[in-house]
Amino acid sequence: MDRFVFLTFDGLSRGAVYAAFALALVLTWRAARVVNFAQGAMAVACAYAAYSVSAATGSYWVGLAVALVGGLLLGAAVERVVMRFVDHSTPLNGVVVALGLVLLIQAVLGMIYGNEFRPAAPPFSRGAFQIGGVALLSRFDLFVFAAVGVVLLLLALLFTRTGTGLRMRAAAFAPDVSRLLGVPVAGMLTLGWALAAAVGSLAAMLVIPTELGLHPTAMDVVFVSSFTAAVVGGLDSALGAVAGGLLVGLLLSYVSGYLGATVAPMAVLALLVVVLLARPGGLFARASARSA
Amino acid sequence: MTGTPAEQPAGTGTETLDTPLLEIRNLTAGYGAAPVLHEVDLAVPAGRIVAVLGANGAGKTTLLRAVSGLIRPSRGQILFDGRDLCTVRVEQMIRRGIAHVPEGRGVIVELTVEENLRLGGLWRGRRGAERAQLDEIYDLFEPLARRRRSPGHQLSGGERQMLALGRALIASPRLLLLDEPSLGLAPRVIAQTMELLRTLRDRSGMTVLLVEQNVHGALSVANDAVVMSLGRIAVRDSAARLRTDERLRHAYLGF
Amino acid sequence: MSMLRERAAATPATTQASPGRPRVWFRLAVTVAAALLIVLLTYVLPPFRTYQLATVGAYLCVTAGLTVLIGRNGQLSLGHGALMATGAYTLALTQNALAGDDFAAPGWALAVSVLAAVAVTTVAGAVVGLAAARLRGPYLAGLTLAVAVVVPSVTSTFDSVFNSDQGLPVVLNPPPGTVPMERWQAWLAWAGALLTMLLLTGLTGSRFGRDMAAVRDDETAARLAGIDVARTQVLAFVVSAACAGLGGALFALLAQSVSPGAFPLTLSLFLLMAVVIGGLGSLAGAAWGALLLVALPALAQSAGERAGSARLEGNLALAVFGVVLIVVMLAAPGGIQGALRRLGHTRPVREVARLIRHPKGGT
Amino acid sequence: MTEGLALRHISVHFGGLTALDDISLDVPPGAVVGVIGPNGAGKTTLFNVVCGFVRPETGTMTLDGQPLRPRPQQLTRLGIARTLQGIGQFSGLTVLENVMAGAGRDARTGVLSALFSMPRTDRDEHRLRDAAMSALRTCGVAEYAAARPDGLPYAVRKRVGLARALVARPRILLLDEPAGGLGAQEIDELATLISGLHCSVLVVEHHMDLVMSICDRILVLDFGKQVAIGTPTEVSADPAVAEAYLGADAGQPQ
Repeated sequence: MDRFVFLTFDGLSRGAVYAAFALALVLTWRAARVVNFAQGAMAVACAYAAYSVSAATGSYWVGLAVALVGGLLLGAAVERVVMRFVDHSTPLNGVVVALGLVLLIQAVLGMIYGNEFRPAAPPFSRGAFQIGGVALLSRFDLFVFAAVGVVLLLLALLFTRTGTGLRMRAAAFAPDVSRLLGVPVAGMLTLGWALAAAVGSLAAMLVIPTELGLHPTAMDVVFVSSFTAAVVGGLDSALGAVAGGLLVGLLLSYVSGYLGATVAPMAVLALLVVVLLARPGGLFARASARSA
Repeated sequence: MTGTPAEQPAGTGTETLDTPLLEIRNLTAGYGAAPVLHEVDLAVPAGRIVAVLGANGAGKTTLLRAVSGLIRPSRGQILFDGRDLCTVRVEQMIRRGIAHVPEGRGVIVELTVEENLRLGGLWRGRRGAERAQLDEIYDLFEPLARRRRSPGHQLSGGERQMLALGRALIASPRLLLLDEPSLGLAPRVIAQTMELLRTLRDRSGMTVLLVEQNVHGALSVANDAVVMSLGRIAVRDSAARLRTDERLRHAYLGF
Repeated sequence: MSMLRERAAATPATTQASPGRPRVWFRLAVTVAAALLIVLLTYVLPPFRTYQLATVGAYLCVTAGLTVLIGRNGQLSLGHGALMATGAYTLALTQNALAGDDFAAPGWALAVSVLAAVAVTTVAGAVVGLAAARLRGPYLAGLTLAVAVVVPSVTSTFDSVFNSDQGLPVVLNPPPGTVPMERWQAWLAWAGALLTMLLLTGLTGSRFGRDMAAVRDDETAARLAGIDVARTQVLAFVVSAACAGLGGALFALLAQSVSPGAFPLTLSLFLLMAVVIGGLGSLAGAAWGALLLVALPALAQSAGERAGSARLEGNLALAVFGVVLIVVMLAAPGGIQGALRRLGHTRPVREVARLIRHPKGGT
Repeated sequence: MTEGLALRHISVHFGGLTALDDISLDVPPGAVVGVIGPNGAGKTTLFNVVCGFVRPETGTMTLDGQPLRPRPQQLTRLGIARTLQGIGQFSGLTVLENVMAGAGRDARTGVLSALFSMPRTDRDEHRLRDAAMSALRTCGVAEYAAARPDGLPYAVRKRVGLARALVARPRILLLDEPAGGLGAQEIDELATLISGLHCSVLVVEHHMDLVMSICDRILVLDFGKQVAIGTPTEVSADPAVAEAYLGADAGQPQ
């Protein structure tokens, strides 16, 4: 029972990170109808920059800020320089270009930092509080929950309370109509990519200290889990991404805890297969709301 | 085959005094290599409603899309207030005073009624349309006021029509481009819509380019009308005269 | 305006207007010529180059199948590395089972285990393909991606069979005589590659190839033309899986071992890159892609060595792959083969794409 | 037993919208039947019902007296072929291959035969090619056989679509706005072409001249309801038709 409680909290903490990363995928998908397969690599690049700055300044928080700002800039740059020029008449093209970015970014990181794991220290202790002899949560877990919660709140406010959020949603749903109403659709697209990449960077900053450390491919497996989370939730649904993230986090935690860590990727695959075969558009996919 | 070329310029009923608000000269436009519009000339004087009639595929929608910049003409000129529109980006049109209610109304069904309306005024300021403007629209279209929090996909066809019109009106445009507002609406609602257009023209001097399939609805409110056929303007005349014109019936029904 | 008046005068067009597929004997002749060339090369090239040549052949099996799947049928797979692993492990297990204790497998064991590898991978491909036929775009990409990363997990979980990260040995004995190992490997690999090419040209030149392209271009129109969309998609997946299984088996024979480390996610990405750069949907493009897969890393490695940087060495190839992939996708979607074919008459691709998106011309 | 295609009491709703309301229609062998009506009248929905893209909530369909529950990819096997309103062509294939793609049911050999390039597959290909060429010739676009459809004039592409439907040798041909985007003369030529076909035709079209000149019977829809049905003369004399097209307060023009 103790073990189950521990695994549950551990799963929720991982799941929160997957949720954030899945949310970033959903943001890009909703803005641009592209699944950004390069999001993991982009996030790792920002994390490297963050830890370099942290090492130089001695402050984790300056590094975290660098990761977030770097994410914004990198996301905007990727959209402006590359993605904008992709012919999106078939979804294949965007995926292929994103995979090219993965190769490029990982290679550049390897050239600069080397292909070995570098330690990445968490800002808070990862030792769990004990309550009644049961290990529940570490300070770092609390930090993860807080950070993801703040991001969710800020995004919710942005999209429901501000004019910019309204413009972004309108541009994503109906680009031509939005242009007729004066919305700078291209700019909203860039903004969407920038925000998504920043959220992705944050997720990387939250997950990398709990793994082996910094490595150019450190986010590959996280990407697969988060992508699964986003798909399980239905790529269009932000709430679905959060629910999917927590679900995948719990699943991985239980499977690793009871069956062994090596089984985990198979569990993710199984979940993906079951969900996609039952509902090819994801669990939270809304029946097509558009009608003439 | 259909109709005869007009012997006289548009607006033969009541003479135009100065330069028209919208002037289209020798416009050829289309998608890809194949033009849909061929050498179209059209003048829309300020403060008037001009109906664009014609069977499906005649090029009516393409004409509106060319005016608002959604497609670029391969030849010809579009002048608004004497200034060239062809170099203006679509996003800028609403700032110039041109509002386009597209085919199928363009209600963003994922957004609520109020969000759609706010979007209509968003180009002016940070949060979109002001409270007072929204209330004005809700006064005009009472059913919308009751549904301000409903997402667009829950609205009926008539409500969507109101929302699309209201969203365009929030921008207080000088030129309103309307694409088949009567499509799928009951006759009573069509009549109300036409009545509203008449009021807008008479009270605030709004100019309307009205694409319609519902000929008699459109002619009941328009000053002038053109009938398009196969991408050209086949007939142009005053609305009053066209109402009883044999050529009109032929353009639609072929007999 | 009317083109139809011309029609009255136009003579009935000749059937030679259609490209169709080259006749069988022609393709056989090309295959034999290619085989002779390969044999000749194996006698001329030094052992290391011969080994590289063998690697090109093994890659060609996979890229040929993959380009049919992606380019012809429009289904994206990031999981072909896993399918290769399936073929490789099946080969190793079958051969080790047939070999007995002294690792002296009988001569026919090789043929049996290669066939087993292809058969097992074909079945695996059918399973994935049945699921894939229900999925589109990013959902399909995601599913196959999850397949690609599951390999190490499977080998570790069932380590009594697959022996975890260490993997399994694969014994390959050249026929007695004077044939050195590399030459024998090159022969085997190219026998597989040429057979694959021969069969695939037959398939893509038939109505099945046409059906695949039709499904890719417009599913609704394809259904109305009487084409069974799902069956066509599963067929494409099965065929390309069989090719990947053969390629994987040949890889095991070249490396004389199998381990999960040989089939990382990047392998699947490389394969994708190879078919994109070679030219999607074209079997000749698949050959260019296979060549690139061997040549680019080698070039990048020697460049890295010259620069004297260990960090550069492995990563330069990746970076070049990535940049080339992006540039090809943006600038020359036809890839190498498309560029070769287009020499002379250019097509405004973007214009065409816009037309496809707005098929309905009028109001 | 009713010969040809028969629809009885077909109704379809989308959400609260009535797309088709109790529609019955016969397409006897050899007849050309037109379906007309203003935008949103339900014409395309009617086609989608016949093709199996939309399942009607009520009503039955029969083909030569046999119950018809179509699935799109089996239509050609039932002897029904349809052209698409847009272009719906396979841009990666040549014009000839586009048409050959519609002739699949003439093929007699399977995958293995194709893989091993058996002579039987070659004979199949020849048969399909000949059928496709003859369909292209019927439609007057044989000289474009080797071209890709993308660069061709719209009128040619429409005809290639028609050839792809014809190559399946349908007994019933559904034409979805065949005149859309065509010029006056091209429409005249299309009328001649359609009149010369040896099959029943069900045609949805906006262009009245074409409909009036080729159809034996015409069904007029508005808001999913049958407004009128009859010969072109009967339909054109029906005041309800003018009202559907010209608006509610349409008086009879003198």
